[in-house]
Formats: sequence, structure tokens, C-alpha cells
Amino acid sequence: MYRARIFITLKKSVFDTQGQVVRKSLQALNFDDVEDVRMGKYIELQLEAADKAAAEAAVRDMCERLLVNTVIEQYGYEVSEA
Amino acid sequence: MYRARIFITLKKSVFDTQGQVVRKSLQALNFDDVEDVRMGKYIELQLEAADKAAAEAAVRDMCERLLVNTVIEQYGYEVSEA
Amino acid sequence: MIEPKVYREMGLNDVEYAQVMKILGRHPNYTEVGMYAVMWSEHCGYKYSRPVLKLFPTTGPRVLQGPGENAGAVDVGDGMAVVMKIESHNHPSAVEPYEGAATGVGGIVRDIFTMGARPMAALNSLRFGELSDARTRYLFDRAVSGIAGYGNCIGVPSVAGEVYFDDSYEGNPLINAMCLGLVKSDKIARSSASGVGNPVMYVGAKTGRDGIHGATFASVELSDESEERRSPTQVGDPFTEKLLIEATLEALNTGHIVGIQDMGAAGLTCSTTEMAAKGDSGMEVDISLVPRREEGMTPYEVMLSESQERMLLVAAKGHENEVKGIFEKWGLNAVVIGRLTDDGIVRIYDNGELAAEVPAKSLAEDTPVYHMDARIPDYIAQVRRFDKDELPQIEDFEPILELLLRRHNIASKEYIYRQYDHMAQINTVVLPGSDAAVLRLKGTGRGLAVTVDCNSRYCYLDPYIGSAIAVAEAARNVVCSGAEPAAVTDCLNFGNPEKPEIFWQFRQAVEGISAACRAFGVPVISGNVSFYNESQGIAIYPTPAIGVLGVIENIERRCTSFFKNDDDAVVLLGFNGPGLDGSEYLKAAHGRVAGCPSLDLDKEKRLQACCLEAIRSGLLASAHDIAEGGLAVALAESCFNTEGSHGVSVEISSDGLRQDDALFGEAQSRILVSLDPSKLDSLIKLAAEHDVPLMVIGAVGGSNLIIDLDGSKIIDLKIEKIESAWRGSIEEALA
Amino acid sequence: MKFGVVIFPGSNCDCDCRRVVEQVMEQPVDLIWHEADSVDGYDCIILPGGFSYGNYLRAGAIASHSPVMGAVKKAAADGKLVMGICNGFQVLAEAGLLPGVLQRNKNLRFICKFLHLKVEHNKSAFTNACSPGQVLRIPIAHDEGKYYVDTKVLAEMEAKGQVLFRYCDAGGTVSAEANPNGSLGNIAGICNRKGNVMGMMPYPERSAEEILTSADGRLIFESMLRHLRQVWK
Ligand SMILES: Nc1ncnc2c1ncn2[C@@H]1O[C@H](COP(=O)(O)OP(=O)(O)O)[C@@H](O)[C@H]1O
Ligand SMILES: [Mg+2]
Repeated sequence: MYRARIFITLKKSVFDTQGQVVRKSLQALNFDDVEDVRMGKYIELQLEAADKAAAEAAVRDMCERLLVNTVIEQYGYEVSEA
Repeated sequence: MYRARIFITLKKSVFDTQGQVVRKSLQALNFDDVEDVRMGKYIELQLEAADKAAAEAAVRDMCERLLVNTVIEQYGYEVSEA
Repeated sequence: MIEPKVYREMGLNDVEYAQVMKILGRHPNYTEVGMYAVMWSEHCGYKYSRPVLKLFPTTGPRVLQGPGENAGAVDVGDGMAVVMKIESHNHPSAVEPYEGAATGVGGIVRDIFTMGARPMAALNSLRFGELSDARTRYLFDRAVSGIAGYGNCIGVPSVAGEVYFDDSYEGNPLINAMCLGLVKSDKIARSSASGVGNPVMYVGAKTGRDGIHGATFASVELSDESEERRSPTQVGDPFTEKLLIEATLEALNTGHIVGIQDMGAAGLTCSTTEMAAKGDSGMEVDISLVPRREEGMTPYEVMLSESQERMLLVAAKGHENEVKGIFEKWGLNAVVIGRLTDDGIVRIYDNGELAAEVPAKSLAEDTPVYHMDARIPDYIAQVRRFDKDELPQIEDFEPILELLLRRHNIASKEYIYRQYDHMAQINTVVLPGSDAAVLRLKGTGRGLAVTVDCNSRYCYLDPYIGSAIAVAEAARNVVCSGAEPAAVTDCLNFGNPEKPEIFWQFRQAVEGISAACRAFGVPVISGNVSFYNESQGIAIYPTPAIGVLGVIENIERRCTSFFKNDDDAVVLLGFNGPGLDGSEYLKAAHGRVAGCPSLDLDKEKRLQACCLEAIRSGLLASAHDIAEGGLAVALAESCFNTEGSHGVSVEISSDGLRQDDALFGEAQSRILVSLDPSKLDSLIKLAAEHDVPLMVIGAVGGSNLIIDLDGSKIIDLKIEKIESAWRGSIEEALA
Repeated sequence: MKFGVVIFPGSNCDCDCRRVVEQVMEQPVDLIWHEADSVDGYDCIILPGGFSYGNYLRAGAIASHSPVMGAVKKAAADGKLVMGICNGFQVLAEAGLLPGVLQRNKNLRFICKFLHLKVEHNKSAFTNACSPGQVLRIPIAHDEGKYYVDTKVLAEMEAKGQVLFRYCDAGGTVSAEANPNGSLGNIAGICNRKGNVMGMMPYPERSAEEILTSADGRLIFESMLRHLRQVWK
């Protein structure tokens, strides 16, 4: 059993309006030194796989086919034994 | 300058509708061995702080005051030098 | 000097490049080539369509603004005007359906409030492949979510629309967004910039590299390469748009704004040159002052960016701070980036350095015009070879009716409009589901009816007649709601106009729309052309989506399509005739797309006049346009009332038609009405006055749909059963 | 009786609320900017529907930190009436003025439609013009309306009569089929322990005139007026 953590954010070239609004709101709460807030999605899941490489391949595949909208999003992931 | 990565998920006691739907969709794509999908939010930001401990304290504070609704959500974070 | 390869890739041909050189008296620089290329593209410059669009009737007693501004405007009484327009966002939506559809809504809404009008309702016209295809399901679902996500957030109710599913759209879905807004007639804002020295202001969101060359992208066919050519997808920010609506309307209210234009296709290039050209002015701007969200942008990129939620305006000198203050109050950027001059030249500086210098009119008005060849396509002769007597006879009509009710083109569109906030602003007094949406005009006792329609299968079979039918049907839907048609807006979706067969379809369609509009006395006040809707070289069905606005003098006399009372008489008003050609039945039951639909404009006009007078006189309890699926489907739809369904029982005779034609034929110029039997005599009298045939065919009541045809009961179905099939069909297909 | 309707950036239904208070209920009403630091002088504050701050992060989260919310909290503590409708409810929940949270609808889609609400009791400032168990026809239009609160708090709320409205069918039966969004206990509207702060997902102002096919929403405004008249007597 492996545990995967997937981090999805908008590509750098795509404007992150949500992140902007959150940054302004943090600043209004006196967190003045906050910059460059990027809002994204976080997915945790468990999966069965032959080995870690296979688990990673499966995660990549899931991201490309379903979890990530690769037109505007990019992703990273971490796989560990669960 | 520090970089913070914040991971927000629903508490275990709260039903994750979206995670369920994603799991079903993954299974429909023949990722049969996927279990326990949890959908959450991922936030990246940069902040200025005296040291790492101060940066971490600030991030916790942001989470408690704005970024996380602690009635149903839990969070984790990683702070590193940027 | 610019290499031919470069300007060709941007979309200019050699002759056009030579023309640019002649205008400038020198070689254009890279930025200037980009500006000409985008402004002379079909999408901005209408170089193929313009001569044809001249055919539209565009004037009338109500018209306050015809085509040529951001949107058209008509007088709706009491000193109020409705501003209206429809626009396509097809190509972006094929690549990223959610953002494509969302930014489509954002764009059309900006066109409306740029005119000083508060956006009061949105509509949409959608085309997809069949839902059996997985990619289509994804496109459909995401596009609908995108429209909902954007429209709901900005508080503009999405009150009506239409959707059809057909293989011809599989590789090239259509997303057309329509909007209307309300403004005092004497407060309509315009995009012309005048007054030497007046400040030019940039307001709204920051500029990034999104959608550069979006307009030229819209002017080429989709291919796998388009994926590569595409610069970053535009993402919508409805929150900023909402702030922009409020700030713009507040700023216009000060009376200190001379001219205003939204930045849509071709961004700053289009807004600077068009505003200057319209006002016979020149303009100097320094783009280093433009708020940016990306570093290192070149003048070319800044001038061509299609970042969303931005506007350009010219304020009256001395009032720039007041205007700025309003935008800043709403949390928006507002920056003076230049001023007006009087020499007709647009000069773009980048940090004081001249980056482009072009005569405004040469980009905005004196665009090249092409008179294209038109040739009748070969398929026309083939589809006309249609002998309905060769169709097998149907014995059992019940399963056919059930099949038709489940067809996604006929089934309830609830799945879509449930996701749209269609009640915001509390004007929607007839909710989606009836023939047209009805909006009240608060404080006046009057109202509006709006719809958008187009049966593109008819347009494929005969673009002229099909397009005339689209106008007739939209007008009929508005009439069935108790409104008098007042104005048309149109979105002309076609394939590649450089192909003579496509150009023929296009010209025929415009002629058909023009003929119908003239016959009904309804002007075209705005519209949009979308060409190059092809994939793998195959064009979509010609799809001229027609939006019609109608005015209801007395809102209490509005009408819906649903039966309301048991024992009401059911009447078929209008002209029966053959109607199998191009029908949904022909496709669904026999797998054929063939024949040629027909329409008699004079009969249609009489029918609409009669129906409208009947509703205005308070005679009718319901009125429903007979369209896809014919009389049998119209009867069923009138039974399905969310406020309590009814049954109906009718007796009809086929009267020289095939039996399937009598049930499912789509002969035009027919309306199914119901009324209190005591009012029947008045209706009969009225119909005679208008020279419109009328047949009393049955009565509302019971819990079944019963049709007796030529003396035998051929359909007897439980309403509950067929209603749930009809309501659930689209959702089932997606599950 | 003076009403104030708050405008947050992204509020959509401020003008609808104002219209109903002013034209239908014939009461004075002002719009209050989100930066206002006082709401003194108003008997009732309405937080309207819409998408404050785009509903970015979480619906209502960012608006709940607006300057005006400090003033609203004070008004609530002073016993003034505070009503949050749809996004307004989300703001009140995020601000901690009402218990629980509003999550995404169980079908993960926006839902706009008329439905029925059962009035739990008429002993509140917001329901006293209704009869207990009365069924109101009122529309919803929201993406995030699934009410959730932990069981302990819920039990307390039930015991104290804090649940004011539940989704039901036309006959008044509270059932799973009548629950549009997966709300716990079909909850559509609640009030705080003191009974002066109320939040509801359905839109009473969208059903306060016959021409909108239902005038049932008026009863909620009517209730507030009655309550305020009592207080003033
Ligand atoms: N894409 C859509 N968006 C919003 N409403 C829609 C959409 N498609 C259809 N509708 C609504 O569903 C109802 C039926 O549509 P349609 O079958 O096109 O009606 P008609 O044939 O009378 O024009 C209408 O009220 C229409 O406004
Ligand atoms: Mg239609």
C-alpha cells in the first residue's frame, strides 16, 4: 500500500485571481509580509502497487487523465509507503 | 524570505463528498486499487520573517485566523527558506 | 524589415502587407504588424462578412443604436432602453471548456455595461456532439459549469437558452453567450473618444500574456496545431468583473466619461484604435503605465494581450481623479495612460519611446473587404432527394413518442438551467422551461420576453429557409409569452468562409434572416460572426443563433406554455401541412437528415399577430410553439408543468398527411393553445379576423396523454411516466 | 424600523433586499458599505446573498473579516436583529455568529430552484408571523449550502429551538428526497442562542411578491417587523 500526496497549482502563466484576493485579505489582517499567494488543490490517496516506481507511474497517470487540467494546471506529487 | 506550503483537508470525522466522487471516477478509469481519496486545498506563499520559527508561527496564525475553518478542516504546513 | 513568414504567420497576406506599407509609407515594425494582423482578421475586421451583413434591416422606430457599437439598443418605453448582444466563444471553449465558456459570458456582459446599461439577463446558445461520446460529455458539463460559475458570481441571472446535440459539432462545439441590460435612453454610453487633451484611462484587471492573438486564433480552423499556437488560456475572474460592473456604472453616472470601450478581442489595440477612429481623434498612450502582472512584456504583447476584465475610457479633462476614485473604491486599478490628440494617429509609447504609430482609421475602419465566391454545395442536391413515401410506415406510435421525449434535443434542459441562478435581481417572472423567459421592468407594469433559437439541421438542409425559420421560431416563442418582438441579435456560426460552399451557406443565411426580419418588421440591432468552425476540414452545420427581445405592454397578461386548468379547451392555431423534412422524428426513427423545410412568412406573420392579440385580450391560458417533435411532443410538453402537471386528451385526423407526419411533423406556423371553453367563441372570431385556421382538438384533464388519430386511440401514456423520462434524460446520459 | 443592507465586494442581492424592505414592507432602508465601522442606528442588519470576494478560499470567509463585521458583531451583542441570506448566512457562520458551516452541495453543483420550507416554530423574531409547521414556498440558489455542525452542538441547537427552517416537500414532510443539498437534518435556516441572529440559505426576498409566484418570503420580513414593534413598545 502506498500513500500519495498530490499538489496541483495553476501554471505560472495563468493568473491566480483567488491567490491575489487571499493575499489582500491576509494583508488586511496585518500579515503585511506575505507575497505571491498561490491557491491550489491538495489530494491524498492510498493505492496498491507492485513497487514505488509503479505507484508513481500510476499517480502520474491519474493526474494526466483526470485529476489535473493540464491546459491551465501543473502538479507535483510525493509517494511513500503507507 | 521563507516559503510556506500549506495543506488543508477535511477532518476525518467529516464526510468528503468530493473525495468520494473522485475515487469513483478514478475507478471508472480502471484505477481499481485506489482508496481513501481526500480532497483538500493547497496554498503556497512567500513571507518575510525574522527566522524559521517566526515564519512558522505566522503561518499557524494565518491558518487559524483565515485560511482554515477549524470547525471542519485540519491543516499541516512546511516552511523552508526561499 | 519584417520577414514574409512572420506576417503571414500572424495572419496577413502579401497584398495586405503591401497595403500596410502604403498606409504607413514605410515598413511597419513588429508591433505594428501584430496590430494590423489582429485588426484585419475576420474576427475583428469582418473582412469577409461585412458586405453581406449590409443586407440586414437595422432601423425601426424603437432602434436607438443599431450594429456598430458594443451592443445595440432599443426603446422599451418610459424612457428606458434595452441594450442587447450575442457573441461566440467557440474556439477557446473547445480547448478549455470551463474557462472558455466563462470568459464568453464575461465578454458579452462587458459589452452591455460598457453601454451604460446594468446587465439584467444572460442567455446562451450551445451546440455539442452527441452525449454518447465521452469527450463531448466533458465539454458539455464543463461549459455549462463555466457559464454558471461566471454568471452566478456576477449576479446576472441566466434566464434562457438552447442546446442541441449533433455529430456535426463533435470537434467544434459552439458556445454563444447573449446578454441584455437596462439603461435610461438618454444615458446610453458610447465608445467614441473626442476632446483633445482628454485623459485616456485604463481600468480593471492587470495585463498578462493571456490570449495573445486570440482574435486570429478565432480566425483559423481548429487543428492539433492550434494547441501549440495557443498562448496561455484566458481565465475568467468573475469577482473582478462584478466590481467592474459596479464601478463602471457608478463612474458613468458622474457624467464625466466621454467614451468607453471594453477590451475584448485584440485588447488594447482594438480599444485604442476604435475609440480614436470613432471620435475622429488621435490618441497617445504610454504602455509602460499599463498595470501588469507579468514581467518583461514587450509592446507587442501588451498591445495584443486579451486579459479579461479590462476597459479603456476617456474622461473629461479635470475629472480623472474623481473617476479614478470610484474605481479605487471598488478595489480596481485606474490609471491615466495617455491623452487624446486631433491628428487621427494612434501613437504607442513604451517608456517614452515610440513603439507604434498608426492611423486609427486604417486599423479600425478601412479594413480590407473581400467579396468571396459562393457556390452551392453538392450535398444540397443529395439531401433534397427525399421521398417520404419510401419511409416505412410506423405501426406503434407510443414508443416513438417516448423515444422523442428522451432525445437530448427535446428532453428537458433542467439539468442546465438548475445550475444557473435564473432569479437574481428578482425580475424573472417566467422561469426557464417555458417558450421564452419573461422579465418584469420594475415600476412600469411592463415586461420583456427573451429567447434564443436556431434549428441548424434546417439550416443545413436549406440555409435560407432554415435561417428564416430561426427568426420565425424565436419571434413565435416571444409571442407565445405575450410579447411583441422588438429586436433581433444574431450569432452567425459557420465553417471556413474562404470555401465557396461555406460562403454560400453564410450568404443564404443572412438573406433568410433579412427576409424574415423585414417581414416581421423586426430590426437586427447587433450580432457577431464566428467563422472557421471546422475540425478536420469538416464544417459544422450552419448555425445562425437568433436572439429575439419582445416587449410586453401589460405584464399581468404574460403567458406560459403549460396547461393550467382541467377542462380547458385545447386548440391548434395555425397552418397544418407536411413537416417531416429535417424533423427530429426523421433522424431519430429513420436515421435520416433529408428534405427541405418550408416557411410561409405571410402566414407566420398572421399567426403571430393572432396569437399575440389573443394573449393580450386575456383569452389564453397557455400557448406553446410547435417545434421539434411536432404536435405530439408539444402536447406532452404543455402537460409537464412544474407547478402541477395535467393530462390531455385530443382527437385529430391526419387529413391527407401521413399519420407520422400528423403526429411528429414539424410544419411551421403552428401554436398549441389552451383556454377556458367560454372564451372559445372569441378566439374563433379573432382567428377569422386574422385569417388563421383553428382547430379545437380536445381538452385538458386526466392523468394521461391521449391522442386519438383518425378514429383510433394510438397514444395513451401516463403523464408521470413520460414526464420523468423527459426530465431525466440528459442527466442520465451524463451519469 | 430602520434596516441596513450590507454591501461586500461581490454582494449581488443587496438591491433585491433593499427593494423588498422599501417597496414591499414599506420600511426605511440604507445600503451599508463593507468598510463602515459602525451600524448604530439600525434596528436590523441584513447580510445579502451573492459572492462576496468571489467566495474565494471558502464562501463568506474573507467577508467575515471585513471592517463592518466588527460593527455587526457589536450590533448582535446589543440584541439588534441580524439576518444573513445565502452568502450572508455563510458570512455569519464564518464570523462565528452562527454555529456550523456551509459546505458544497452534495451533488457538487449549483442549484437554483423553488422548494418548500417547514417552519419549525413561531417563537422567534424571524418566524412569529408564521404558524408552527407552516410550509413556505421559497427558492434557493447556491453552490455551498450543505449545513454541517457536530452532533453535540446540533443536539443543543435542537433543544434550544435554534433550528428555524427545514427543507420539506409540498406537504410539509421533511424527507431525504426533499433535501436539495445534503444539509444535516434538512436544515435550511438557524438562529443563535439568543435568537437575534438568523441565517438561511433560501431567499425570502425572491418570494415576497405574488408576481414572483410566491409571496411566502414576506412572512419572514413581517416577523422581524412584529418583533421590532414589540421591542419598541
Ligand atoms: N443552454 C440553456 N441555458 C438556459 N436555458 C436553457 C438552455 N437550453 C434550454 N433552456 C431552456 O429550456 C427551455 C426549453 O428550451 P427549447 O427546447 O429550446 O425550447 P423551445 O423549443 O420552446 O425554444 C426554454 O425555457 C429554454 O430557455
Ligand atoms: Mg428552441
